Amino acid sequence: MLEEFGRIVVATVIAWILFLSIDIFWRLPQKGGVSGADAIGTAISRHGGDRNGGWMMGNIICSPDASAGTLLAACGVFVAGIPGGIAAAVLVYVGNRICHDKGYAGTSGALIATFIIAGCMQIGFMASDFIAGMVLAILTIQGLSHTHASRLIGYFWRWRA
Amino acid sequence: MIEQIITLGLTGLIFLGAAATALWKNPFDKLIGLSLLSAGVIPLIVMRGYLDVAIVVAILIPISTIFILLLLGRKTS
Amino acid sequence: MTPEFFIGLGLILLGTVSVAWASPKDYLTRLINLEIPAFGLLLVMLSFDEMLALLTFIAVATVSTFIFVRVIGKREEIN
Amino acid sequence: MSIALYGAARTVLEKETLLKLPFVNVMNFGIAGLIVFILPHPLTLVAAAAYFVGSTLEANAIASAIARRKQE
Repeated sequence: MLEEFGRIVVATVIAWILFLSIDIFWRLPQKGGVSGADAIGTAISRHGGDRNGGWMMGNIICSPDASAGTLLAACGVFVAGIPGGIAAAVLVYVGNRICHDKGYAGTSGALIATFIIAGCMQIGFMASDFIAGMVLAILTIQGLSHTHASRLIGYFWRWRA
Repeated sequence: MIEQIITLGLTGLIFLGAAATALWKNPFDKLIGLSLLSAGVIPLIVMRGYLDVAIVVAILIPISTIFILLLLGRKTS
Repeated sequence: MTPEFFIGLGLILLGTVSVAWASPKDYLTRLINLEIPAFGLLLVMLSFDEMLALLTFIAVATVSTFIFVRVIGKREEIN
Repeated sequence: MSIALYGAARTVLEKETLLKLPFVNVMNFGIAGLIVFILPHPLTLVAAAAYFVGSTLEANAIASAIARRKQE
């Protein structure tokens, strides 16, 4: 039981670093993509958060990004191995095209996450740990506090730019 | 054992969504409550084993929501 | 009896009450509240293992939502 | 296991004003994980992806409608 808990914590940290780095690499916090993301970003910044972090949270909500790619890739590896991860990447690309988005971040995130999870399964992790870890990671980004999470993302964004 | 816990949680989620949809005044809030309700219903369909029905329901619910939003956006303009 | 049956019954009752005494007496509120008994009926059908009825009911509910939206829009244009 | 975080998402969900869309997004992630957990089958992946894309589209439509209404 304790060993399983430790694996989930390690998987949470891996998934958190993975999707945050991919989202920042594709310049998601630079501007709000669609008008809904823009509205969410300005609402968060009005409540005392950071502006770029708010735009990035709005982009995560309004279109399937690298976070959704990581989650669905973990589900695909859990169900059907590496071909399941590839199929998840295709599904994320279709979903991105429906939502009027470019779809680079989601697809590349799903592909990279597939290979990272397949590599970690060789060490001794299980794919179900990554599903739980991904849900915990998205809970820490969006669920706990808007202002602190957006300030953290804004800090990372200014460090990159 | 674990299935009963899942069913209990989903029951709570469904009634939370229904009460929220019935009690909130703003139409956008009502639509958010409706999405809570549908999120509770879809795992119940998956637990009975009807995967194709779950896919159809998950695709058709946002379409009906977008229809209602089309009426709501035109009303303001 | 499966738990889906009782959840569906409760949902039908709550939805019917909320449609009948809608809080702002408006067409839009009643239309959104009308989705709640639809989900309740879906769950009751689910507890009886009727797959074809489920598919047909969901399709008809979406089409009827679209028709209601058109009708309410026309009526507000007239007024 | 997944149930604990799912319950956390649900309890977190019901506060705040009109910026409760992030909480809805957290709950959608939890539900999409739960769907895959309770029935491991290849078609379940398609169901989870369809549910996730649908809920994302719904959130997008609601947010853009709020933005359009606030402009006028």
